[in-house]
Amino acid sequence: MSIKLLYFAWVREKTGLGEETVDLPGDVQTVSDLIAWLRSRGPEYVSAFEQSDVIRTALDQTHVSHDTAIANAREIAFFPPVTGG
Amino acid sequence: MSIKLLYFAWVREKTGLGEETVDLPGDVQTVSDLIAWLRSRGPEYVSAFEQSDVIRTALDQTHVSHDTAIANAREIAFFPPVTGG
Amino acid sequence: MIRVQQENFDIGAEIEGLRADRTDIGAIVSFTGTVRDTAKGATISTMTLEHYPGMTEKELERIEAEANERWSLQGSLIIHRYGPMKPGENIVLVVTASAHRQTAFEAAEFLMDFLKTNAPFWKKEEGKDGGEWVDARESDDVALKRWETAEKVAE
Amino acid sequence: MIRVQQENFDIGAEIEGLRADRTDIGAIVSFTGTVRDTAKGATISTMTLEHYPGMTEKELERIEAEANERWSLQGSLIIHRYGPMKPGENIVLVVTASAHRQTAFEAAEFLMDFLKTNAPFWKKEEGKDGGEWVDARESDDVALKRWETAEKVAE
Repeated sequence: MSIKLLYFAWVREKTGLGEETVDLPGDVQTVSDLIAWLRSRGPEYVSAFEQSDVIRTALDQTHVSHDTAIANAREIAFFPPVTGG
Repeated sequence: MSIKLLYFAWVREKTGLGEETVDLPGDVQTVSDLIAWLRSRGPEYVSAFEQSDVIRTALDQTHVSHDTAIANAREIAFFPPVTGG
Repeated sequence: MIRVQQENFDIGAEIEGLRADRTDIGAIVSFTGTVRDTAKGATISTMTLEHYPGMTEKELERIEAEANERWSLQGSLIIHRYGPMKPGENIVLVVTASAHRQTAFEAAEFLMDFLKTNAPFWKKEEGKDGGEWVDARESDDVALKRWETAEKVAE
Repeated sequence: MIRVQQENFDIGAEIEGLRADRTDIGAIVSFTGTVRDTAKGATISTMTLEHYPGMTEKELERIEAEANERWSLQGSLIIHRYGPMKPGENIVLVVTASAHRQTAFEAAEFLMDFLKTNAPFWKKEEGKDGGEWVDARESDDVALKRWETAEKVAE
Protein backbone atom coordinates (compact mmCIF):
# COMPACT_ATOMS: atom_id res chain seq x y z
CA MET A 1 0.00 0.00 0.00
CA SER A 2 1.42 3.35 -1.07
CA ILE A 3 0.70 6.28 1.23
CA LYS A 4 1.76 9.90 1.58
CA LEU A 5 3.33 10.91 4.89
CA LEU A 6 3.59 14.56 5.99
CA TYR A 7 5.68 16.01 8.79
CA PHE A 8 5.26 19.44 10.38
CA ALA A 9 7.15 21.74 12.76
CA TRP A 10 9.87 19.97 14.75
CA VAL A 11 8.79 16.55 13.47
CA ARG A 12 9.60 17.84 9.99
CA GLU A 13 12.92 19.29 11.15
CA LYS A 14 13.91 16.03 12.82
CA THR A 15 12.97 13.72 9.95
CA GLY A 16 14.52 16.24 7.56
CA LEU A 17 11.50 15.86 5.25
CA GLY A 18 8.26 17.77 4.68
CA GLU A 19 6.66 14.77 3.00
CA GLU A 20 7.39 11.43 1.42
CA THR A 21 5.47 8.60 -0.20
CA VAL A 22 6.12 5.12 1.20
CA ASP A 23 4.96 1.54 0.63
CA LEU A 24 3.71 0.17 3.93
CA PRO A 25 4.42 -3.45 4.98
CA GLY A 26 1.23 -5.48 5.37
CA ASP A 27 1.55 -5.78 9.14
CA VAL A 28 1.27 -2.02 9.65
CA GLN A 29 -2.39 -1.70 10.59
CA THR A 30 -2.65 1.25 13.01
CA VAL A 31 -1.02 4.63 13.49
CA SER A 32 1.04 3.09 16.33
CA ASP A 33 2.26 0.34 14.00
CA LEU A 34 3.25 2.99 11.47
CA ILE A 35 5.21 4.97 14.07
CA ALA A 36 7.04 1.79 15.16
CA TRP A 37 7.85 0.99 11.54
CA LEU A 38 9.08 4.55 10.87
CA ARG A 39 11.41 4.33 13.89
CA SER A 40 13.03 1.28 12.31
CA ARG A 41 13.95 3.32 9.25
CA GLY A 42 16.82 5.34 10.73
CA PRO A 43 18.12 7.60 13.50
CA GLU A 44 16.30 10.71 12.19
CA TYR A 45 12.97 8.89 12.60
CA VAL A 46 13.97 7.59 16.02
CA SER A 47 14.69 11.18 17.03
CA ALA A 48 11.45 12.56 15.54
CA PHE A 49 9.29 9.87 17.18
CA GLU A 50 11.28 9.49 20.40
CA GLN A 51 8.40 10.76 22.53
CA SER A 52 5.68 9.25 20.42
CA ASP A 53 2.96 10.15 22.96
CA VAL A 54 3.35 13.88 22.24
CA ILE A 55 3.10 13.34 18.48
CA ARG A 56 -0.31 14.19 17.03
CA THR A 57 -1.64 12.48 13.92
CA ALA A 58 -4.12 13.35 11.20
CA LEU A 59 -5.53 10.72 8.85
CA ASP A 60 -6.68 12.30 5.59
CA GLN A 61 -6.66 15.69 7.37
CA THR A 62 -8.72 14.61 10.38
CA HIS A 63 -7.30 14.34 13.91
CA VAL A 64 -7.06 10.71 15.05
CA SER A 65 -5.62 8.81 18.02
CA HIS A 66 -2.67 6.42 17.71
CA ASP A 67 -4.83 3.30 17.92
CA THR A 68 -6.76 4.26 14.80
CA ALA A 69 -6.61 1.84 11.86
CA ILE A 70 -4.94 3.30 8.79
CA ALA A 71 -7.27 1.35 6.46
CA ASN A 72 -7.37 3.09 3.07
CA ALA A 73 -6.05 6.50 4.11
CA ARG A 74 -4.29 8.43 1.37
CA GLU A 75 -2.28 10.75 3.61
CA ILE A 76 -1.10 10.67 7.18
CA ALA A 77 0.43 13.69 8.92
CA PHE A 78 2.58 13.77 12.06
CA PHE A 79 3.08 16.92 14.09
CA PRO A 80 3.50 18.35 17.61
CA PRO A 81 0.52 19.74 19.56
CA VAL A 82 -0.74 22.76 17.62
CA THR A 83 0.18 26.28 18.75
CA GLY A 84 -1.67 28.67 16.44
CA GLY A 85 -4.02 31.47 17.33
CA MET B 1 -31.30 73.71 52.38
CA SER B 2 -31.28 74.41 48.64
CA ILE B 3 -30.56 71.44 46.41
CA LYS B 4 -30.60 70.61 42.69
CA LEU B 5 -32.85 67.74 41.60
CA LEU B 6 -32.42 66.00 38.23
CA TYR B 7 -34.83 63.64 36.49
CA PHE B 8 -34.02 61.30 33.61
CA ALA B 9 -35.87 59.12 31.09
CA TRP B 10 -39.49 58.40 32.06
CA VAL B 11 -39.03 60.01 35.46
CA ARG B 12 -38.22 63.24 33.59
CA GLU B 13 -41.18 62.77 31.25
CA LYS B 14 -43.57 62.20 34.16
CA THR B 15 -42.39 65.11 36.30
CA GLY B 16 -42.27 67.23 33.16
CA LEU B 17 -38.91 68.63 34.25
CA GLY B 18 -35.27 67.85 33.53
CA GLU B 19 -34.11 69.62 36.64
CA GLU B 20 -35.17 72.03 39.35
CA THR B 21 -33.71 73.62 42.46
CA VAL B 22 -35.74 73.24 45.65
CA ASP B 23 -35.51 74.21 49.32
CA LEU B 24 -35.87 71.08 51.41
CA PRO B 25 -37.89 71.07 54.66
CA GLY B 26 -35.74 70.25 57.69
CA ASP B 27 -37.37 66.88 58.29
CA VAL B 28 -36.23 65.51 54.92
CA GLN B 29 -33.17 63.52 55.98
CA THR B 30 -32.91 60.56 53.58
CA VAL B 31 -33.59 59.83 49.94
CA SER B 32 -36.84 58.10 51.00
CA ASP B 33 -37.92 61.22 52.89
CA LEU B 34 -37.20 63.28 49.78
CA ILE B 35 -39.29 60.97 47.58
CA ALA B 36 -42.20 61.16 50.06
CA TRP B 37 -41.95 64.95 50.12
CA LEU B 38 -41.81 65.12 46.30
CA ARG B 39 -44.97 63.01 46.06
CA SER B 40 -46.77 65.62 48.19
CA ARG B 41 -46.01 68.29 45.61
CA GLY B 42 -48.51 67.31 42.91
CA PRO B 43 -49.96 64.56 40.69
CA GLU B 44 -47.01 64.61 38.24
CA TYR B 45 -44.66 63.69 41.13
CA VAL B 46 -47.10 61.06 42.40
CA SER B 47 -47.06 59.55 38.92
CA ALA B 48 -43.26 59.72 38.55
CA PHE B 49 -42.62 58.16 41.96
CA GLU B 50 -45.59 55.78 42.01
CA GLN B 51 -43.37 52.72 42.07
CA SER B 52 -40.62 54.25 44.13
CA ASP B 53 -38.81 50.91 44.51
CA VAL B 54 -37.86 50.89 40.82
CA ILE B 55 -36.50 54.45 40.96
CA ARG B 56 -32.71 54.66 41.16
CA THR B 57 -30.97 57.56 42.84
CA ALA B 58 -27.58 59.23 42.55
CA LEU B 59 -26.27 61.60 45.19
CA ASP B 60 -23.70 63.97 43.75
CA GLN B 61 -23.36 61.60 40.78
CA THR B 62 -22.81 58.43 42.82
CA HIS B 63 -25.35 55.58 43.00
CA VAL B 64 -26.98 55.38 46.45
CA SER B 65 -29.80 53.40 48.08
CA HIS B 66 -33.01 55.05 49.30
CA ASP B 67 -32.03 54.91 52.95
CA THR B 68 -28.97 57.09 52.34
CA ALA B 69 -28.80 60.39 54.23
CA ILE B 70 -28.86 63.42 51.96
CA ALA B 71 -26.52 65.37 54.27
CA ASN B 72 -24.83 68.13 52.29
CA ALA B 73 -25.39 66.80 48.78
CA ARG B 74 -25.51 69.45 46.07
CA GLU B 75 -27.43 67.42 43.49
CA ILE B 76 -29.71 64.41 43.57
CA ALA B 77 -30.80 62.55 40.43
CA PHE B 78 -33.76 60.21 40.00
CA PHE B 79 -34.01 57.75 37.12
CA PRO B 80 -35.17 54.28 36.05
CA PRO B 81 -32.75 51.31 35.97
CA VAL B 82 -30.13 52.13 33.36
CA THR B 83 -30.34 50.57 29.90
CA GLY B 84 -27.22 51.71 28.02
CA GLY B 85 -24.59 49.60 26.30
CA MET C 1 -9.56 55.91 28.18
CA ILE C 2 -13.25 56.78 28.09
CA ARG C 3 -15.26 58.98 25.75
CA VAL C 4 -18.92 60.04 25.70
CA GLN C 5 -19.96 61.52 22.39
CA GLN C 6 -22.84 62.08 20.02
CA GLU C 7 -20.92 61.31 16.81
CA ASN C 8 -20.19 57.83 15.48
CA PHE C 9 -16.82 56.10 15.98
CA ASP C 10 -14.59 54.01 13.72
CA ILE C 11 -13.98 50.62 15.35
CA GLY C 12 -10.86 49.85 13.30
CA ALA C 13 -9.29 53.27 13.92
CA GLU C 14 -9.97 53.01 17.66
CA ILE C 15 -8.36 49.57 17.89
CA GLU C 16 -5.35 50.74 15.89
CA GLY C 17 -5.02 53.79 18.14
CA LEU C 18 -4.99 51.65 21.27
CA ARG C 19 -2.32 49.24 20.00
CA ALA C 20 -0.20 51.76 18.07
CA ASP C 21 3.49 50.83 18.11
CA ARG C 22 2.96 48.38 20.98
CA THR C 23 4.74 45.02 20.73
CA ASP C 24 3.86 43.72 24.21
CA ILE C 25 0.21 43.01 23.36
CA GLY C 26 -0.83 39.45 22.53
CA ALA C 27 -4.62 39.77 22.49
CA ILE C 28 -7.10 42.51 21.61
CA VAL C 29 -10.84 42.10 22.20
CA SER C 30 -13.43 44.56 20.96
CA PHE C 31 -17.13 44.65 21.73
CA THR C 32 -19.46 46.82 19.67
CA GLY C 33 -23.09 47.31 20.63
CA THR C 34 -25.36 48.28 17.74
CA VAL C 35 -28.97 49.38 17.23
CA ARG C 36 -31.29 46.52 16.24
CA ASP C 37 -34.28 47.19 14.03
CA THR C 38 -36.76 45.22 16.11
CA ALA C 39 -37.79 44.97 19.75
CA LYS C 40 -40.55 42.72 21.05
CA GLY C 41 -41.63 42.16 17.46
CA ALA C 42 -42.10 45.87 16.66
CA THR C 43 -40.04 47.71 14.09
CA ILE C 44 -37.77 50.44 15.41
CA SER C 45 -37.06 53.52 13.32
CA THR C 46 -34.96 55.46 15.83
CA MET C 47 -33.22 54.67 19.10
CA THR C 48 -32.48 57.66 21.32
CA LEU C 49 -29.98 57.47 24.16
CA GLU C 50 -30.37 59.89 27.04
CA HIS C 51 -27.61 60.14 29.62
CA TYR C 52 -26.51 62.04 32.73
CA PRO C 53 -23.65 64.31 31.67
CA GLY C 54 -20.99 64.41 34.34
CA MET C 55 -22.07 61.24 36.11
CA THR C 56 -21.71 59.21 32.92
CA GLU C 57 -18.03 60.10 32.61
CA LYS C 58 -17.42 59.44 36.31
CA GLU C 59 -19.09 56.02 36.15
CA LEU C 60 -17.23 54.94 33.02
CA GLU C 61 -13.90 56.03 34.54
CA ARG C 62 -14.68 54.16 37.73
CA ILE C 63 -15.62 50.99 35.81
CA GLU C 64 -12.48 51.21 33.66
CA ALA C 65 -10.28 51.73 36.73
CA GLU C 66 -11.88 48.71 38.39
CA ALA C 67 -11.13 46.52 35.34
CA ASN C 68 -7.53 47.68 35.34
CA GLU C 69 -7.23 46.77 39.00
CA ARG C 70 -8.62 43.29 38.44
CA TRP C 71 -6.72 42.44 35.28
CA SER C 72 -3.32 43.27 33.86
CA LEU C 73 -4.25 45.22 30.74
CA GLN C 74 -1.97 46.88 28.21
CA GLY C 75 -4.81 49.17 27.26
CA SER C 76 -8.56 49.72 27.58
CA LEU C 77 -11.10 51.96 25.92
CA ILE C 78 -14.79 52.70 26.40
CA ILE C 79 -16.72 54.90 23.97
CA HIS C 80 -20.45 55.42 24.47
CA ARG C 81 -22.68 57.51 22.22
CA TYR C 82 -25.81 59.45 23.13
CA GLY C 83 -28.57 61.09 21.09
CA PRO C 84 -30.67 59.66 18.26
CA MET C 85 -29.45 56.69 16.20
CA LYS C 86 -30.76 54.54 13.37
CA PRO C 87 -30.83 50.71 13.18
CA GLY C 88 -27.39 49.34 12.32
CA GLU C 89 -25.55 52.24 13.96
CA ASN C 90 -22.92 51.85 16.69
CA ILE C 91 -23.92 52.60 20.29
CA VAL C 92 -20.96 51.50 22.37
CA LEU C 93 -17.40 50.27 21.91
CA VAL C 94 -15.22 48.51 24.47
CA VAL C 95 -11.66 47.48 23.62
CA THR C 96 -9.22 45.62 25.87
CA ALA C 97 -5.62 44.68 25.16
CA SER C 98 -3.59 42.18 27.15
CA ALA C 99 -0.77 39.68 26.93
CA HIS C 100 -3.19 36.72 26.94
CA ARG C 101 -6.60 36.11 25.44
CA GLN C 102 -8.48 35.03 28.58
CA THR C 103 -7.55 38.31 30.28
CA ALA C 104 -8.68 40.44 27.33
CA PHE C 105 -11.97 38.52 26.98
CA GLU C 106 -12.78 38.63 30.70
CA ALA C 107 -11.97 42.32 31.06
CA ALA C 108 -14.13 43.22 28.03
CA GLU C 109 -17.08 41.24 29.40
CA PHE C 110 -16.60 42.79 32.83
CA LEU C 111 -16.59 46.30 31.34
CA MET C 112 -19.80 45.60 29.40
CA ASP C 113 -21.56 43.96 32.35
CA PHE C 114 -20.77 46.90 34.63
CA LEU C 115 -21.53 49.50 32.01
CA LYS C 116 -24.92 47.87 31.32
CA THR C 117 -25.95 48.05 34.98
CA ASN C 118 -24.18 51.21 36.21
CA ALA C 119 -23.55 53.76 33.48
CA PRO C 120 -26.45 56.29 33.48
CA PHE C 121 -27.82 55.79 29.95
CA TRP C 122 -31.43 55.19 28.99
CA LYS C 123 -32.68 53.91 25.66
CA LYS C 124 -35.92 55.01 24.07
CA GLU C 125 -37.11 53.07 21.04
CA GLU C 126 -39.30 54.84 18.52
CA GLY C 127 -41.44 53.06 15.98
CA LYS C 128 -44.74 53.72 14.25
CA ASP C 129 -46.62 53.29 17.54
CA GLY C 130 -44.65 56.05 19.25
CA GLY C 131 -41.75 55.84 21.67
CA GLU C 132 -41.10 53.43 24.51
CA TRP C 133 -38.39 53.37 27.17
CA VAL C 134 -36.47 50.11 27.13
CA ASP C 135 -36.86 47.99 30.26
CA ALA C 136 -33.76 46.88 32.11
CA ARG C 137 -33.03 43.20 31.46
CA GLU C 138 -32.84 40.83 34.38
CA SER C 139 -30.12 38.90 32.54
CA ASP C 140 -27.87 41.96 32.91
CA ASP C 141 -28.12 41.74 36.69
CA VAL C 142 -27.38 38.03 36.50
CA ALA C 143 -24.35 38.74 34.30
CA LEU C 144 -23.07 41.19 36.90
CA LYS C 145 -23.29 38.71 39.76
CA ARG C 146 -20.61 36.41 38.39
CA TRP C 147 -17.96 39.08 39.07
CA GLU C 148 -18.81 39.39 42.74
CA THR C 149 -16.78 36.40 43.81
CA ALA C 150 -14.20 36.62 41.04
CA GLU C 151 -10.67 37.06 42.30
CA LYS C 152 -8.05 39.09 40.51
CA VAL C 153 -6.77 36.91 37.69
CA ALA C 154 -3.15 35.85 38.00
CA GLU C 155 -0.94 36.66 35.04
CA MET D 1 -16.40 32.58 6.59
CA ILE D 2 -12.82 31.44 7.00
CA ARG D 3 -9.59 32.59 5.36
CA VAL D 4 -6.01 31.36 5.59
CA GLN D 5 -3.54 33.83 4.18
CA GLN D 6 0.01 35.12 4.35
CA GLU D 7 -0.85 38.82 4.04
CA ASN D 8 -2.03 41.03 6.89
CA PHE D 9 -5.72 41.89 7.43
CA ASP D 10 -7.54 45.09 8.38
CA ILE D 11 -9.60 44.48 11.52
CA GLY D 12 -11.94 47.43 10.96
CA ALA D 13 -12.58 46.56 7.31
CA GLU D 14 -13.31 42.92 8.20
CA ILE D 15 -15.80 43.91 10.91
CA GLU D 16 -17.49 46.38 8.57
CA GLY D 17 -17.70 43.71 5.87
CA LEU D 18 -19.39 41.26 8.23
CA ARG D 19 -22.03 43.73 9.42
CA ALA D 20 -22.57 45.57 6.14
CA ASP D 21 -26.17 46.77 5.77
CA ARG D 22 -27.35 44.47 8.56
CA THR D 23 -29.80 45.93 11.07
CA ASP D 24 -30.56 42.73 12.98
CA ILE D 25 -27.20 42.64 14.78
CA GLY D 26 -26.98 43.91 18.35
CA ALA D 27 -23.49 42.80 19.33
CA ILE D 28 -20.19 42.32 17.52
CA VAL D 29 -17.15 40.82 19.22
CA SER D 30 -13.70 40.70 17.66
CA PHE D 31 -10.61 38.92 18.89
CA THR D 32 -7.22 39.72 17.42
CA GLY D 33 -4.14 37.70 18.32
CA THR D 34 -0.85 39.54 17.82
CA VAL D 35 2.87 38.75 17.95
CA ARG D 36 4.50 39.65 21.29
CA ASP D 37 8.12 40.72 21.41
CA THR D 38 9.08 38.50 24.32
CA ALA D 39 8.72 34.85 25.33
CA LYS D 40 10.13 33.35 28.53
CA GLY D 41 12.15 36.53 28.99
CA ALA D 42 13.88 36.33 25.59
CA THR D 43 13.41 38.93 22.87
CA ILE D 44 11.71 37.74 19.70
CA SER D 45 12.65 39.24 16.36
CA THR D 46 10.45 37.04 14.11
CA MET D 47 7.56 34.66 14.65
CA THR D 48 7.00 32.13 11.86
CA LEU D 49 3.75 30.23 11.53
CA GLU D 50 3.80 26.91 9.73
CA HIS D 51 0.50 25.22 8.86
CA TYR D 52 -0.98 22.20 7.09
CA PRO D 53 -2.57 23.53 3.88
CA GLY D 54 -5.85 21.75 3.20
CA MET D 55 -6.35 20.46 6.73
CA THR D 56 -6.16 24.01 8.14
CA GLU D 57 -9.12 25.15 6.03
CA LYS D 58 -11.09 22.00 6.88
CA GLU D 59 -10.51 22.41 10.60
CA LEU D 60 -11.42 26.11 10.62
CA GLU D 61 -14.61 25.38 8.67
CA ARG D 62 -15.52 22.58 11.05
CA ILE D 63 -14.92 24.81 14.10
CA GLU D 64 -16.94 27.66 12.60
CA ALA D 65 -19.82 25.30 11.73
CA GLU D 66 -19.79 23.95 15.29
CA ALA D 67 -20.05 27.49 16.72
CA ASN D 68 -22.97 28.24 14.41
CA GLU D 69 -24.72 25.10 15.60
CA ARG D 70 -24.28 25.99 19.25
CA TRP D 71 -25.16 29.69 19.03
CA SER D 72 -27.50 31.78 16.95
CA LEU D 73 -25.05 34.00 15.08
CA GLN D 74 -25.78 36.65 12.47
CA GLY D 75 -22.26 36.23 11.19
CA SER D 76 -18.85 34.77 11.96
CA LEU D 77 -15.37 35.12 10.54
CA ILE D 78 -12.02 33.46 11.13
CA ILE D 79 -8.84 34.72 9.45
CA HIS D 80 -5.51 33.09 10.27
CA ARG D 81 -2.17 34.11 8.82
CA TYR D 82 0.89 31.95 8.16
CA GLY D 83 4.51 32.71 7.33
CA PRO D 84 6.97 35.09 9.03
CA MET D 85 5.70 38.00 11.16
CA LYS D 86 7.25 40.75 13.28
CA PRO D 87 6.29 41.72 16.86
CA GLY D 88 3.10 43.79 16.88
CA GLU D 89 1.71 42.16 13.73
CA ASN D 90 -1.68 40.44 13.54
CA ILE D 91 -1.79 36.62 13.58
CA VAL D 92 -5.46 35.75 13.86
CA LEU D 93 -8.84 37.45 13.76
CA VAL D 94 -12.16 36.07 14.97
CA VAL D 95 -15.37 38.09 14.64
CA THR D 96 -18.83 37.08 15.81
CA ALA D 97 -22.10 38.96 15.40
CA SER D 98 -25.30 38.20 17.28
CA ALA D 99 -28.46 39.77 18.64
CA HIS D 100 -27.12 39.71 22.23
CA ARG D 101 -23.72 40.27 23.75
CA GLN D 102 -23.39 37.05 25.76
CA THR D 103 -23.89 35.01 22.59
CA ALA D 104 -21.27 36.98 20.65
CA PHE D 105 -18.74 36.80 23.50
CA GLU D 106 -19.23 33.07 24.10
CA ALA D 107 -19.03 32.16 20.42
CA ALA D 108 -15.82 34.19 19.97
CA GLU D 109 -14.19 32.50 22.96
CA PHE D 110 -15.34 29.10 21.75
CA LEU D 111 -13.86 29.73 18.29
CA MET D 112 -10.53 30.79 19.79
CA ASP D 113 -10.40 27.89 22.26
CA PHE D 114 -11.06 25.34 19.51
CA LEU D 115 -8.74 27.02 17.04
CA LYS D 116 -5.93 27.05 19.61
CA THR D 117 -6.17 23.32 20.22
CA ASN D 118 -7.30 21.97 16.83
CA ALA D 119 -6.22 24.14 13.91
CA PRO D 120 -2.92 22.78 12.52
CA PHE D 121 -0.64 25.79 13.04
CA TRP D 122 2.77 25.79 14.70
CA LYS D 123 4.67 28.83 15.92
CA LYS D 124 8.42 29.17 15.82
CA GLU D 125 9.95 32.10 17.67
CA GLU D 126 13.26 33.43 16.46
CA GLY D 127 15.53 35.62 18.56
CA LYS D 128 19.28 36.15 18.83
CA ASP D 129 19.73 32.64 20.25
CA GLY D 130 18.16 30.98 17.22
CA GLY D 131 14.69 29.60 16.72
CA GLU D 132 12.47 27.64 19.07
CA TRP D 133 9.13 25.94 18.52
CA VAL D 134 6.49 27.21 20.91
CA ASP D 135 5.20 24.65 23.40
CA ALA D 136 1.46 24.03 23.61
CA ARG D 137 -0.01 25.66 26.73
CA GLU D 138 -1.83 23.48 29.21
CA SER D 139 -4.19 26.38 29.88
CA ASP D 140 -5.48 26.02 26.32
CA ASP D 141 -6.60 22.45 27.04
CA VAL D 142 -8.24 23.64 30.24
CA ALA D 143 -10.02 26.41 28.31
CA LEU D 144 -11.36 23.82 25.89
CA LYS D 145 -12.83 21.62 28.61
CA ARG D 146 -15.42 24.16 29.70
CA TRP D 147 -17.28 23.69 26.40
CA GLU D 148 -17.64 19.93 26.81
CA THR D 149 -20.69 20.16 29.03
CA ALA D 150 -22.02 23.43 27.63
CA GLU D 151 -25.49 23.13 26.15
CA LYS D 152 -26.66 25.10 23.18
CA VAL D 153 -27.48 28.58 24.45
CA ALA D 154 -31.15 29.50 24.27
CA GLU D 155 -31.95 32.69 22.43
